[in-house]
Amino acid sequence: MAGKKKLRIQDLAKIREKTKSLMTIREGEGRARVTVHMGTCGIAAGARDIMDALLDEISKAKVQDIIVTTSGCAGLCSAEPMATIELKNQPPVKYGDLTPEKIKKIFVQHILGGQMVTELVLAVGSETVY
Amino acid sequence: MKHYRAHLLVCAGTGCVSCGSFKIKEALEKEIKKRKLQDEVQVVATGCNGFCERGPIVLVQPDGIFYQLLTVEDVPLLVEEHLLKGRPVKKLMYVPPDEKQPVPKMKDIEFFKHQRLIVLRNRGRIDPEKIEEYIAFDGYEAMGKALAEMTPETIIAEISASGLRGRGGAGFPTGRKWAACAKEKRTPKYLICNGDEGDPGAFMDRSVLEADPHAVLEGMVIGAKAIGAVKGFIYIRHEYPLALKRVEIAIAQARDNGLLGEDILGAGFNFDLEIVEGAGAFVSGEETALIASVEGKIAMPRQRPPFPAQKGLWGLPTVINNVETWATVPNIIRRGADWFQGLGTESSKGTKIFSLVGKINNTGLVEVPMGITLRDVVFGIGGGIPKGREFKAVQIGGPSGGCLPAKLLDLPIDYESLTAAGAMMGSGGMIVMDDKTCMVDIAKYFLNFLQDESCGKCVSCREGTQRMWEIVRDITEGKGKESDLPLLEELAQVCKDASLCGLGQTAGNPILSTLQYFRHEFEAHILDKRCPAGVCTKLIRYVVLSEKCTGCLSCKKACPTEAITGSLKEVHSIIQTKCIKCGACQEACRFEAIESQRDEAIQVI
Amino acid sequence: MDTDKTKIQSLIDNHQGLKKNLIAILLDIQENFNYLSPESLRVVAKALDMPLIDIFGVATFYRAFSLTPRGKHMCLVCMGTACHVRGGPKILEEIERKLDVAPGENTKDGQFTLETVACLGCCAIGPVVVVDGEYHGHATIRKIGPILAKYQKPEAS
Amino acid sequence: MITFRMNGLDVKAEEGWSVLETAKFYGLEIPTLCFNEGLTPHGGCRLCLVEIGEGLKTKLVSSCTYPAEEGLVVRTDSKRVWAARRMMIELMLAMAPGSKVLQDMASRFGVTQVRFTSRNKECVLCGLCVRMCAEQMDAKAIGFQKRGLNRKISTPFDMRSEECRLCGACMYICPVCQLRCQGPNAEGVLCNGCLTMDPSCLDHYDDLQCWMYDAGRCGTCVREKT
Repeated sequence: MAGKKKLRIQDLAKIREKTKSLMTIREGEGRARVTVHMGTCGIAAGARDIMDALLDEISKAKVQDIIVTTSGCAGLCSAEPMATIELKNQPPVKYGDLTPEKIKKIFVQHILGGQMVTELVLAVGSETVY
Repeated sequence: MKHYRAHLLVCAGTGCVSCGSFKIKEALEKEIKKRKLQDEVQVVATGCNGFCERGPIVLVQPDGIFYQLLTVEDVPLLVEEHLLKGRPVKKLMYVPPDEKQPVPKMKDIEFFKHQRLIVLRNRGRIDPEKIEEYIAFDGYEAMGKALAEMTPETIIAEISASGLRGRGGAGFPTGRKWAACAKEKRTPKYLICNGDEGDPGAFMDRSVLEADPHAVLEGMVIGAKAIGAVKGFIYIRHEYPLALKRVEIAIAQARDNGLLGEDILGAGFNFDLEIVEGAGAFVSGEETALIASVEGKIAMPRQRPPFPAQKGLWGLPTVINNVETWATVPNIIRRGADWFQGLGTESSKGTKIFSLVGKINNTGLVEVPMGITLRDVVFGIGGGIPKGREFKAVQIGGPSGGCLPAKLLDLPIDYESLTAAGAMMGSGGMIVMDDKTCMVDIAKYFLNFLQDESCGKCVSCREGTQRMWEIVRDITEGKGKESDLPLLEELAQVCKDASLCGLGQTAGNPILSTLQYFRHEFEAHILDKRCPAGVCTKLIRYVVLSEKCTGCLSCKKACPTEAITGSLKEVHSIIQTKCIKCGACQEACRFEAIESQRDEAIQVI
Repeated sequence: MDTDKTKIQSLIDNHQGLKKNLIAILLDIQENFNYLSPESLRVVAKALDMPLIDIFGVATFYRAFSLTPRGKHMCLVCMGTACHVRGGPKILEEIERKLDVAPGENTKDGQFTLETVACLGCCAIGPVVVVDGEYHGHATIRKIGPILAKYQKPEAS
Repeated sequence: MITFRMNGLDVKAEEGWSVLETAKFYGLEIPTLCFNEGLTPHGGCRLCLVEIGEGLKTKLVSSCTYPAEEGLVVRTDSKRVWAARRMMIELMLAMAPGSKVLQDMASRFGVTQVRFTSRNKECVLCGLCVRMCAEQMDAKAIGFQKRGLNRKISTPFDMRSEECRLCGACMYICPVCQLRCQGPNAEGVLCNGCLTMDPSCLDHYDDLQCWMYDAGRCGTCVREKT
């Protein structure tokens, strides 16, 4: 660490900007919450790939106040892999039969853009995570 | 820094570390790697969470799920179920006493619900060994503001306006202390952070230093600018190795980043810090004694005036504040005096940290607004007394404080109310006692502590505490006389009046308050020769309750002196002449069949 | 011994040989040698150019220092208020009985030193016994035997 | 010049004077034990206590270490001061009943009982010898050790000190060694052979009313010895 560049006052704000979004997760808050269903059925149907694709997109887009969690089997094994998107102050939206491509589209259009990808939606506002 | 979908916040305060939280962290990391989740899940060691009773603790964010009393064996299950399959593990969650359903989320647990975190705002949230994480949560913002936009006068005005009072015990207005030192012409000036937390049963400072060391550093830089100090010392007792280590790391990181040393943040201000390790003496907590200790001498208090603000370290102007006070400062500068003013009561502003310990369900560290009642703390946050026993007293303020009885449970917690009731805010130790605690024994305990910790300079304190201890010891051994109580009161009063420093001046409090509220217990010991709580060994006798005894032999096996007779499935009995009253039988009995009999007088030969 | 003297001198040098660092120097000597020998105090006095009696005063004032060698295992019993109300004194008595030693003393075989401490700040797990830095929380009279036995074991060769 | 009030009188003190020095200058007697003019004040024996402040917020301080301050209000012989002083004498007598200085002091302040078991340590830890050795003899052979109950004055390791020149100054200044009271017999620690003063005025007033300060030798206010 020795010989490191000394910080200036304006640098503090920059560090804060950069790290704060990474840390919001510690407070359980964020603009969107994505739940990837990871029951045995979900994993078998490829939920891991969905998760990887999603995390990949998130870091590429450099928007980091998005919370990604997992849940157990949602009871609709035939539609796995599934994911639920909850935007702040909006009812949860459930997507089914996902592929990495589909989740990318959902990410761009729904999570970032705020527009539901209607053709992929399974249900709206039905259930919560717990 | 990387984006992780889940953060596992492992509590690494001393309480949890003592219960093996580092082993839990290791196991978690290993298991996560095994499950190939290392790129998705981050394991973070944080400072003390506060809920020490339930350690080791892991908080899973963003879900907010609170896992407690973990063992290494629980880890694979936790990782597989929660992190892989997304199913929170019920059996590792907190279940409130007298209830069956677990409370999964931290924010719903009674212990956390009623707290107001200001000084402890980063506890259990950041890794105290990473400066970036402190900065992420607005860290060093107040310092930047103070250095770039404020003058020493405006800083002092802000602190004065906030109404902040010293959190070390006496409650002296911080702004006034700073102003007095700023006024002094002589240089160099010094700052000291008093982290010699000697009160037994209190660990607020330790926790702040461990959980958020940068907050203390930031507060001190702001203070340095206010009074024009060039150098500061953080005094930490050597019994706190973890706190020492964390502060050392914090100072090094701050220096590396230009937040300490020369030309801080490019604002042209110089200030540096040094750690001083205490060597174990309660009296070092007194400010003049602490100064002597920093100078490498015997921690012996001296007469004030002159006050340290005028003549402190090496005879130069010095400001000494407690850890909690320093950690409060950045919050005030960042959020403004008005905001701080809005918290607490008329004369006591802000929040205070208490360590809630003893006979209480939720042992731990709590931060609450001033003015909250004792009842809210003990029963609301603390969850009441274990095993449904009766509340007897709460001891506040450490050896300088007093014991308050049940009838004062609705007393608001602020500096004046506590002092009026015969206790003291002190540094914030709160020890809860139930009906199995003997108040005479507690008085003896504190006097023993004080007579050992007295530096020995003043006759009143050295001899006074010793004589009081001797008298109370005799009372607990059944050798008390009626004339003892007025003599104790006289001694306590003189010790308070005549001693030089805070230690002696408050040494009478524990005895005066117990005499005031629990005189009947002293009288029972003196007149009836019995200990109503069943604690004082010389005044009790262990007996087997025949209706409860199942004849299981456990007590017989536990007895070191073969004082218990009886065979299997036969009611046991204790041969009193052989009994050494060690209490092993009572501990061994699963049926509560052994009582320390206390209703009948014991003849002392 | 000369090697000891060199070591002590290097500890003093670590603290720039400053008088104000006396306590820190003594803490380091205590940690390295397990006690403060008369010889070490004389070396410190000479190096810091201080009267021996002043150093002696500091060395006997603070609890962290011991002027006699300590035993192989350090057994610390917390006497904090929280531990006290939860039965700490009974734990201490049991250890005194088991080891036949009073607080502040070494056992006859030199295996253990028994010390009490005012508070370790981990009140939630009281009563607490610490042996060689290892914490044993929620101590009971019956747990004492097994805890001590763990350290009493003859050295495995 | 600093002006303050002492026992109702306006007094003037030089910068740097203590309250005790000012009192001495004005001929007001304040008892001392650990104080000696040639040595730095210690403030340990707590006999020279005086009450400072006004109204409800008064406190006791040792006058030997308390600096004369502008506007200070001092009472040297209030009821509270006397109560504390008497207790100090009682506590110290239980430590060193052989000291004539202390026995005389007990008689003077009407201490008629010692309610504590005698420790008879032959030392009240006033530290006069320590300061004498260090400040006047420049030897630093003896000093305070340990704390609390175990506090004592000795040489390092309790052995003959290389610094000690056997000058005897420590014994000369010791309030226990210098004169032995012949009074106390085996039964008790208190002599009271010279009991002279038990001022009856303190029962009625908050401050001692006597200006003689001479152990009540005038006899007017002294009660019958009980």
